[in-house]
Parts: sequence; C-alpha cells; structure tokens
Amino acid sequence: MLPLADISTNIGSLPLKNPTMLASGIMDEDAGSMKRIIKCGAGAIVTKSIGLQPREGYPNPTLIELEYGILNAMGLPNPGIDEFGEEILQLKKSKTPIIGSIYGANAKEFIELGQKMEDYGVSAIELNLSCPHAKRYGLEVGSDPKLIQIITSSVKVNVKIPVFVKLSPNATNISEIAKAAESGNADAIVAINSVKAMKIDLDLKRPILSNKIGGYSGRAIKPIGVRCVYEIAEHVDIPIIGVGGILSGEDAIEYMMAGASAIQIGAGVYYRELDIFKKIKKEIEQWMDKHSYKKISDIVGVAHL
Amino acid sequence: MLPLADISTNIGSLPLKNPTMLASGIMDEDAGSMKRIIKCGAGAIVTKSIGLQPREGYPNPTLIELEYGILNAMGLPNPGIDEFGEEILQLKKSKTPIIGSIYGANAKEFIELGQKMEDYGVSAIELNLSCPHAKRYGLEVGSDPKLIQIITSSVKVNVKIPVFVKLSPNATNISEIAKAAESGNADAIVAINSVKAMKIDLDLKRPILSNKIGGYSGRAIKPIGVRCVYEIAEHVDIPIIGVGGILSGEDAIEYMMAGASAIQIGAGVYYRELDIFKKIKKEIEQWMDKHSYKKISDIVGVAHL
Amino acid sequence: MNIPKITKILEVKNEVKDIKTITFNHPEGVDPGQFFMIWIPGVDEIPMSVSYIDKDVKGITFRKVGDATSALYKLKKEDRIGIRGPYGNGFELQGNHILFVGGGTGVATLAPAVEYVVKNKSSATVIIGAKTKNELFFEDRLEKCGVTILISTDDGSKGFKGSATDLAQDILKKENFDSVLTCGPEVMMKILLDSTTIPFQASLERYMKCAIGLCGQCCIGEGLRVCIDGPIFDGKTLKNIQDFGVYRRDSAGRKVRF
Amino acid sequence: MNIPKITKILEVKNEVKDIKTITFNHPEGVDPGQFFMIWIPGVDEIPMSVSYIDKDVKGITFRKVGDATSALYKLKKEDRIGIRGPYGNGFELQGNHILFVGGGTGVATLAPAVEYVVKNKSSATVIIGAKTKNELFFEDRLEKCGVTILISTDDGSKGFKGSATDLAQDILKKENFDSVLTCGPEVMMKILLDSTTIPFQASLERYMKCAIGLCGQCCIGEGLRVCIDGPIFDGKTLKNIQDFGVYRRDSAGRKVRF
Ligand SMILES: Cc1cc2nc3c(=O)[nH]c(=O)nc-3n(C[C@H](O)[C@H](O)[C@H](O)COP(=O)(O)OP(=O)(O)OC[C@H]3O[C@@H](n4cnc5c(N)ncnc54)[C@H](O)[C@@H]3O)c2cc1C
Ligand SMILES: Cc1cc2nc3c(=O)[nH]c(=O)nc-3n(C[C@H](O)[C@H](O)[C@H](O)COP(=O)(O)OP(=O)(O)OC[C@H]3O[C@@H](n4cnc5c(N)ncnc54)[C@H](O)[C@@H]3O)c2cc1C
Ligand SMILES: Cc1cc2nc3c(=O)[nH]c(=O)nc-3n(C[C@H](O)[C@H](O)[C@H](O)COP(=O)(O)O)c2cc1C
Ligand SMILES: Cc1cc2nc3c(=O)[nH]c(=O)nc-3n(C[C@H](O)[C@H](O)[C@H](O)COP(=O)(O)O)c2cc1C
Ligand code: FES
Ligand code: FES
Repeated sequence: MLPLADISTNIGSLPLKNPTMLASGIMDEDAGSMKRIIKCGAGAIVTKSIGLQPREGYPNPTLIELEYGILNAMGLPNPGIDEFGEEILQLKKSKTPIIGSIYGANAKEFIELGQKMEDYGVSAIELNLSCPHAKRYGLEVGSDPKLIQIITSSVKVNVKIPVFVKLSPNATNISEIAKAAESGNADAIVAINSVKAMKIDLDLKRPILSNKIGGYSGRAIKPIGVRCVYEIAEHVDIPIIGVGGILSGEDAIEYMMAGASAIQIGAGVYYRELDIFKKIKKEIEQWMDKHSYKKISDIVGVAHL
Repeated sequence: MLPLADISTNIGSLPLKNPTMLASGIMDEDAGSMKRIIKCGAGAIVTKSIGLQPREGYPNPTLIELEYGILNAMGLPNPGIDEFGEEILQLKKSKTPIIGSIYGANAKEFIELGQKMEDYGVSAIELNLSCPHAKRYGLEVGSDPKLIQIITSSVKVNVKIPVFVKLSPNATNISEIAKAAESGNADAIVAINSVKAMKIDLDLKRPILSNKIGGYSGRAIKPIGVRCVYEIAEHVDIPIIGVGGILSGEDAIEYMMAGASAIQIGAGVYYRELDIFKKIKKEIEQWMDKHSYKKISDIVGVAHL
Repeated sequence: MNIPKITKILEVKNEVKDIKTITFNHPEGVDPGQFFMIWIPGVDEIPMSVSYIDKDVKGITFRKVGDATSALYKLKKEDRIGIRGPYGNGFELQGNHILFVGGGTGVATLAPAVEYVVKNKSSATVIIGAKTKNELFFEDRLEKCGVTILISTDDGSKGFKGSATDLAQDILKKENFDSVLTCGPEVMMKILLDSTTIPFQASLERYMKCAIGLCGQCCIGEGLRVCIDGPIFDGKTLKNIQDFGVYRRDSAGRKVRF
Repeated sequence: MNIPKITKILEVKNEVKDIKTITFNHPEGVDPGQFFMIWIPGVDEIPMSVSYIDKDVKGITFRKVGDATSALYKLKKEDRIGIRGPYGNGFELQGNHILFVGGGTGVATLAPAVEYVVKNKSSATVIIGAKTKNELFFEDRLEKCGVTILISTDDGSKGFKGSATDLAQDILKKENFDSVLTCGPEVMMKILLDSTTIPFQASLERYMKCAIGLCGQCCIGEGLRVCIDGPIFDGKTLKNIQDFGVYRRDSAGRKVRF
C-alpha cells in the first residue's frame, strides 16, 4: 500500500523532500560519503563543521560507545574551508540540499566561512555555536546570547542563503540563546549538539578520551533534546530542527510534536546502519497513516498546550 | 573472607562509615522511611528538600520511567520546615548522619531554614540550588554565581554545622558556580541534581508530566555527572559528593576517581531495591580488595592526570 | 516500563449514583488487590484498585469525590486514558472459609478476590457496608458467585442497621473463619483488626505519586511503601504501625488525622 | 560495546629490527584480515591487523614508524593496553590455489589468512617483499605451514631482486591461481590489480578514528568506510574507486597523494 502521508517539509524557505537530515560530523567530510548518504534517503545533508584552517583534531581515542549512547571528542578535524571547496563542488548536481556547517572564533571568521560556503553552492549554512569540547570555538562562543546575536546577524547580512544556528544543551537557558539567534535574523534553530560528558576507565584510572571530556549523543540524550526543542519553540517563531538521540520514526515524531520542522540523525547511523534515513522515513509515513495525519506541518508543535 | 578495604570516608569534618548516601527526594520525607534506609546500610541520609511553607507539589503524573532513567517533576512537595521538625527529632538517636536539604527563594529564607534544621539536630545542611523544575526556587536561584555565593555565605555565618551546596548540570559552566560556592565558604559541593528533560506521549500529543518539563536521573545521566564532578574537582579544593546514575560499586568508584569523596543514590533505589546501599558497599569493598586499594582517599581524584 | 500506556475506554457502567465502572483492554495478568495508576490527561493520575479481572479486559470502579474522579466520571466509551501498573502486592488468598468486609468503595477492591476464592473452591461470606441502601453496589455480582452476602447500612435502610464492623464482630463470634480480608474506611478496618485474632489482611489507601517506591509519598510506619510493600498488609504488620487508623499524609507530606 | 577493554600484554617478540609482535588474551573469534583498535594510554589509539589467531590469544605485529608505534614498541610483558574490536570484514578465503602478495608489514596481515587456507586444505604461494634481507619476517612461520614461499628484495640481498609486484606478475604468467590476496603499500597493490584479471582482494589502510562507521574519517570512493566495509576490498570495487593507489586522507581529511 502506498503511503498516504506527505512527508515533505520546509525549513523556512528551504523545502525538503523528507524531514530526515544527516547531522554534522557523521560521514560528511568528503563528497563521496555525502553522496552515499544521499542515496540512503536523507532529505538534506549537513557537512562536517569546517573552519578557516585545517585541523587534525585530537589524538585517539576520540570516540567510544557507552551503555546508552556515543561519547566523542573528535576535536573538529577538517581540511579547512579552502580545501573543502573541492568536496562541495562535486555535489553541485545533487538535488538534495547540502548545508555547510562552519565554526569560528569570532564574527569575522564566520563571515568569511559563510561566504565561501555560499560560493561553493551550498543551500544553507549552519553555524556550529555549540561544539562541547573545542577550545576557543563552539560552546565557548555559543553560550553568550550577545555574541550569538552578533555572529548570526553578521553572517546574515553577508550571505543570501538561509542561516541556521546550532545550539548546545550545555547552557543554563537555551531559549534565551535561541531568542538571541532569532533576533540576529537566523532562519532556523538547530538543537541540540551533544551533551558534555565523561567516561573514566577504572583499570587505568583515567578518562578514556584523549580530550578527557566529550560530547554525549544517542538514545540517552533524547529526553534532553526534546525538552530543548520544546522550550525553544515556546520562545521563538522561526523553524526548529531537532537533533539528539533520534533512532526511529517515533523519536522523530516526538521531536516534531515538540516543535521541530525537520530532524537530524547522528549516532543513529551507528545503531541502525546507513539506511536509517529510509527506515525512519518509512516509519514516519506508517505512523502518520495509522494516526491519520496528512502532512508534517500538522504534527509540528502540537504538544504545546 | 572479610574485606580488607576500609570504606569509611570524610566530607570535610563530617565522618561517614561508608560513602553511600541517600539522595534528597527519595523516601526521606518522614522519619520512618529514613529509619528504613539507615537499616539498609546508607552512610548518611539527605532529607527531602524542605521549604518555609508546606507545598503540595505538582499534580500527577509527577514521575515516569524512561528507557534509561527516571523523569520526575514532583514540584518540591514537603510539609514545611515547622512540621518537618517532628520527623527529624525522631531521628535524634540515629548514629547515621542526617543532612537537612533546604530550598528557598533568597538568602533570608535559606538562613531561617538552615537555623531551624540545625536546631532540630541535623549533622549538616544541603542547599538545594538546583531543582530543575520549581519556579522561583532551585535552578532559577542556582545558576547565578553571585547569588550562590551570597546564599552560601549567609547560611554559613548563621549556622555552625557544615553546609553543602547542591548544583545543577543545567548550567553553562558548573565549575564557575562551584567556585562561587567555595568562595561563599561551602564545606562541600554536591553534584549533580537531575537534568532538565521531557517525554511527550505521541497518542495524546502532550508532555506526560503535569509540569511538562522534569528532571532526568538514573543510568543515562552518569556520564554527565562524572564530567561535572571532574570539572568541579579541577577548580575547587573542598570535598565533592557525586550523584547521578549511580547503580553499582563501579559507578561509585568512577565518581570517586573523578573527585568525589562520597556518593549519593537516588533512582538506584528503584533499580536495585532499598538494599542498594548494602550492595554497593559490598561491591566497593570487593573492587578495592581486588585492586589493592586500602582506603577511599586513595581513590578520590586519581583520574586527574 | 512504568509509563502510562494510552488505551481507549471499552465500557462505562453506572453502578449507583456517583459510582461507575470503567473497563479497558489489558491482557497482562493482575492479582486481586493490586491497583493501577489511571492518568486522566490534563487533570491528574490517581490510584485505582482493579475491580474486574478478565483475560484481556480489566476494570476499575470508583466514586466521584473530587477533581480527578469527577473528570473520570465524565469520560465515555472510546475516550482515552493512560494506564500503568498493576502495582502492589495483592491479597494472599488462602484458607477454606473467608470473611470479606467491605465498606464503601472498598467492595470494588474486594470483589475480584471474592470471585477468585470461589473459583478456587473455598467458601466466603461477604459483608457489604454502606451509609444507605442507595449506595450499595456489586450485590448482584457477588450473589452470582454463590457466596453468602450480608448487608449493613448505617441508617438501616437495608440489612443490618449499624456499621459493617458491628456486623462482622457478630458473625465472627458465631462462625469460624480462616481469615478476614477487608477494605474500607481505615478507622473501620482498625476497629476490625482490634476485635479479632484470626489471620487478617487490609487494603490501605495512601496518597500516591510515583507508585514505584521512589518518592516516599505513600510511606507508613518504618518506611513501608503502600505502593510496593502494600497496599495489602497483614494484621501483624498493621499492629506495629502507629499510623494505621490514626493518620495519613496529604500531598505535602503533612499528617492528617482520620 | 565499542570501548577499549584493558588487558595485559602476554608476550612481546622481536621479529626483526623495528618490528615486534605483541600477544594478549582475547577469547572472542577473529577472522584473518580483521583489525583491532589498540589504545596506548596517554599516547594514541591506532588500528592494527590481527597477525596471530589462537583460541584465547591474539597477536599484532607492527613496525615502529611514529609516536604511537614507538610507545607500543617500548611496552613490556604485563604492561596494559586497551583493545577494542575486532573490526572490519576480513578476507574471503575461497579457491584451491591462492597467491598471497605481502609488502612490508603487510605480511603480518596476510599470515593468519595463509594459515587458515592451509588448514582448510587449499594450497598457497606467498610472496614476501621487503626492501632488504634484514627486514624480512614471518618466513619461518609460513614455511612451517608448508606453503611455497618466494622472496623479493629491492636490493636483491635475498631472493628475487626487484619489487614483489614484478615477482607476482612473473608467477601469475606461469601458474594458475584462483585468486590473489594482497597487503602492502597501496601503489604496489594498485599495480598488481592493474596487471591481473583473476579474483583479487586487497587490505587497505586509512586513517581511522571511530572504527565503527560514524566519523567518516576512513572513507574512500562513494562513502565506503574502510573500517566497516573494508579493510578488505575486492578488485571490482577497487577499480571503481578513484582514490585507490592515488591518495589517502590525513587526520584533517586532506588528500595526501601516495
Ligand atoms: C491503592 C489505592 C486504591 C484505590 N482504589 C480505589 C477504588 O477502587 N475506587 C475508588 O473510588 N477509589 C480508590 N482509591 C482512592 C482514589 O485514588 C481517590 O478517591 C482519588 O485519588 C481521588 O482523586 P480526586 O482528584 O477525585 O479527589 P481529591 O479531591 O483530589 O481528593 C479526595 C481524596 O482522595 C485522595 N487522593 C487524591 N489524589 C490521590 C492520589 N494520587 N493517591 C491517593 N489518594 C489520593 C485525597 O487525599 C483525598 O483524600 C484508591 C486509592 C489507593 C491509594
Ligand atoms: C586496518 C589497518 C590495519 C593496520 N595494520 C597494521 C599492522 O598490522 N602493522 C603495522 O605496523 N601497521 C598497521 N597499520 C598501520 C598503523 O595503524 C600505523 O602505522 C600507525 O597508526 C602509526 O601510528 P604512529 O603514531 O606510530 O605514527 P604516526 O607518525 O602518527 O603516523 C605514521 C603513519 O601512520 C598513519 N596513522 C597514524 N595514526 C593512524 C590511525 N589512527 N589510523 C590509521 N593510520 C594512522 C599516519 O597517517 C601515517 O601515515 C594498520 C592500519 C590500518 C588502517
Ligand atoms: C562523531 C561525531 C562528530 C560530530 N561532529 C560534529 C560537528 O563537527 N559539528 C556539529 O555541529 N556537531 C557535531 N556532532 C554532533 C551531532 O551533529 C549531533 O548534534 C549530536 O551527535 C546529537 O545527535 P545524535 O544523538 O543523533 O548523534 C558530532 C557528533 C558525533 C557523534
Ligand atoms: C523522585 C525524585 C525526587 C527528587 N527530589 C529532590 C529534592 O527534593 N531535592 C533535591 O535536591 N534533589 C531531588 N532529586 C534529585 C536527586 O537527589 C538526585 O540529585 C538525582 O535524582 C540524580 O541522582 P540519581 O540518578 O541517583 O537519581 C529528586 C530525584 C527524584 C528521582
Ligand atoms: S507512591 Fe512513591 S513511594 Fe509509593
Ligand atoms: S574510522 Fe570512523 S568511519 Fe571509519
């Protein structure tokens, strides 16, 4: 039986064939990998976060599996914006939107990165203001509402494509930060990045990750991500993209009910293989058919009473 | 075989026979319950957080089980400090230290509560500056370092018994807040309270808890708690008490290696029954014997390289 | 997992004024004396004893007394409620001849136990106590089981005039029972306990929140959790509990005298 | 769970200058061609092919080339390392007569496969290529298996003078093999692939971080993850991968030409 539900969605002016997106940092550092994920059914691809200069990232161990999630501190490895152009250019013909994730230490860096991404032809830009473990970048920039607003508006006035702002749950008041992004004219909020966490090896008496502290993702953080999206939705009017522990169609629906117009999948790629995008699409369709929902927008935000 | 390890520990000037404590909010609103937990082997008891006035808490549902933890928003129900005196007085003969947890909206309230607790005869006071869901109290007070310092030092000058400060992981920078508590002369830091989270029911399209947002505890949050304790230990010199997802002796050891001198158990009571205190004590002893540790202080903080 | 499962109401039955029975699909096993947490979305989640036990269908019977029960009272067939449980220990049903003493809605809690006892070839006498004739329910249902039914009403409008305890004391003197099982107002149960020496079980009601033994809201005596260690307690245990028949605690944990 | 398990080194064996074998307890099954992530605490965690497969004991054989391998080189019996894995797909070992071509430490990866083939009653010819005689290892071990061993050295200090590929091309002309399995410098493997039409499998090395298919660090071609879809790829796949023998990526994801 063909699904009745229409699972296309929009993130503001950006239409997506389906609401499943690849989250930044998972198999998205080279064109070939992104092509494969597109074939696996993703509605959009967010690239690895790219900076001005190449970065090797931290020494291994950079990623381990925990009981209920994944802990990583890759350290933002990336080839730098100039070399990354080659990868994006190879994806020019893709009908699936590519969203360029960028990180920087200040507005000037973000502007340069955003402009280069736009030149390469990406459909939108995602500002990573939330990496939980990279010194000088990410969270250290992204916990100050004022700075968030300045960076967002600076990028906005310098590019024409939509600008998304990715936020961290490691903040006292995530809705305040989301409001700052909105007032900086962000086109959408992405929430959440991973949660600061640690695993210590008892035999060796030391944190396992070389950076000691990492970002926690996967199943365990879903209730935290859903809460963040819900809180943000109560305070901003721009679209929200939900991320964090999404492994199934029902997880995706839960985020949408909390207020997400689309969702991203990171650790889920490990738990349910690369074709998790196809699987979740199908599960969303089946759920919508069973519960008589016709389109995604009928679900978005319904849990706000 | 008798254990060789000595598992007694000290939280500053407060000696404990063993490092397992009952966390605030779990079977500690009346004397009878606390007596039962003492019989189950706890090294200390922290009472339910008590305020000046009686509070009914939120309507049910106030607590649900999630895949990897417990989500609750009780809403700080408590009989109020005056009526609670009767419960504490019944525990006067207890050799196990009773620690009075209190919450308030400002320094004045905390002082009055602290003084009354001291009069009732508790061994120490725990300032709940971290409840994730009570309006005007808890987190809303406890995310401002300045306020934390003022409240802590105000209570300190008005009581003679040790004062612990319980912190929230829902803060951008928990070590800054811990430093504020230390500079307010806190005798120990307790970390962490539960993590702000939400569960939405898909059939009814609404958050399940009546308060919508609740606090997430249990297994899933252990990596977050360990990280917090580790970060705090890098920044303060006072003892730390670790809480969050401790279900086994090895969990306790991990917190101690991160820097905790004692640990508290909340959700674990559900997962491993009331005698979890005895079980964890035994597991700690066995682990110490196997790894040739003689005393708790040999473990505390060893994971700091 | 201890999280409400949403289900549609199968049937609503009016028992007597202000008392209704609601049934719902619930294929898992439930023992007489156990209870559910019933979520009335947007209102409250409250404990309710199982009053009907069928293979796939279970039921609850309740009196409209406040917000939540009034909201529940208004619900119709097909409306959705959340169910978690069953919780608690249930009755221990042993002995050949059992006396049941139910006061008010307590009869709802006892009914499945009576049916169980009969099905297991033991005999039972059931005392149903109510304020007045119009408040009596489950008489027909229990009659069908083939047990002896004795009625007491405070106003004497039907059966024995007086309290169910008085009637029970009478009959306990005349007949030999292997045990007494009771559910009703706590003061009534306390009087009954004090007046008999045979094996005794009572079903207690305390304010409940988590129902899984964590929050401590329902504790009595030395940390006995009515939600897990009860709601059924035996006479020996109850004799050692100062609270029994004396006070309960409200939602804030304050003592409230009966 | 994909988290390092701490284990003590059982034995350390010097193979030749700069090359050692380390064994450790590891009762779980491992296939020839699979690899472990070896954590040298405080230094790095690096991928290493299994070079010894016993019931309870497994081994790795490595060359000292940089930080991590030098640190590993210094470790002694009883020292602790972390192990996770095995990872990757391993060789497909079919056919009656197989040609193995190992260059440098590649021989370490092939050795368990050679032993497996012999144990399963197939026959094998193994070409071991090295720069010079002093760098040859595992000759004795493989001789004991009863396979034909051919040596090539760049300087002719032992065996055939020239590259292992030249020697392989020679022998492929003379003899019929069912397949060629190779591990060594990628440029060498690429030449070999281009010069034969029989079934072909090569073990690839790419910079690895997660080893569980998440980080994308090790990807080649259209998103083939060397850590999961490899490290062994067949000839058909490799012919469609532009990267093969042309470039790899460093830790930052930059292309590095061979
Ligand atoms: C184990 C158990 C089994 C029960 N079984 C039945 C039954 O089969 N039939 C029946 O009619 N009633 C039963 N009750 C009582 C029923 O739970 C209350 O009548 C109901 O909760 C009242 O809710 P309300 O909002 O309508 O009334 P309110 O006006 O809120 O309160 C009326 C009374 O109910 C009590 N109450 C309110 N909420 C709770 C709660 N969460 N837990 C416990 N008591 C509460 C109040 O303390 C008060 O005494 C049972 C109670 C328990 C503890
Ligand atoms: C699947 C696989 C199996 C391998 N099996 C063996 C083996 O059996 N024996 C052996 O001697 N070597 C093997 N290697 C190579 C081995 O992993 C590297 O030699 C080692 O990582 C070098 O680390 P280093 O710090 O000593 O050197 P560095 O100075 O850091 O680097 C030297 C070289 O090793 C590469 N390297 C460094 N770190 C990694 C990493 N995390 N992943 C992949 N390459 C890395 C660098 O890119 C560089 O080319 C294998 C590699 C892979 C991918
Ligand atoms: C290996 C790995 C690398 C990541 N790298 C990035 C990154 O470069 N930029 C970024 O914004 N988020 C990064 N993240 C965070 C994810 O995009 C996502 O926000 C987080 O993992 C939560 O989603 P999940 O539970 O579906 O994984 C990374 C996550 C993982 C697991
Ligand atoms: C039902 C429940 C009630 C709680 N009430 C309080 C409270 O009153 N005061 C407080 O400081 N913490 C309270 N907490 C938080 C716990 O003390 C503890 O910090 C948290 O649950 C994490 O520990 P755990 O994972 O071991 O449960 C409560 C937790 C639960 C589950
Ligand atoms: S209701 Fe929470 S312990 Fe019984
Ligand atoms: S090493 Fe991470 S995907 Fe292969």
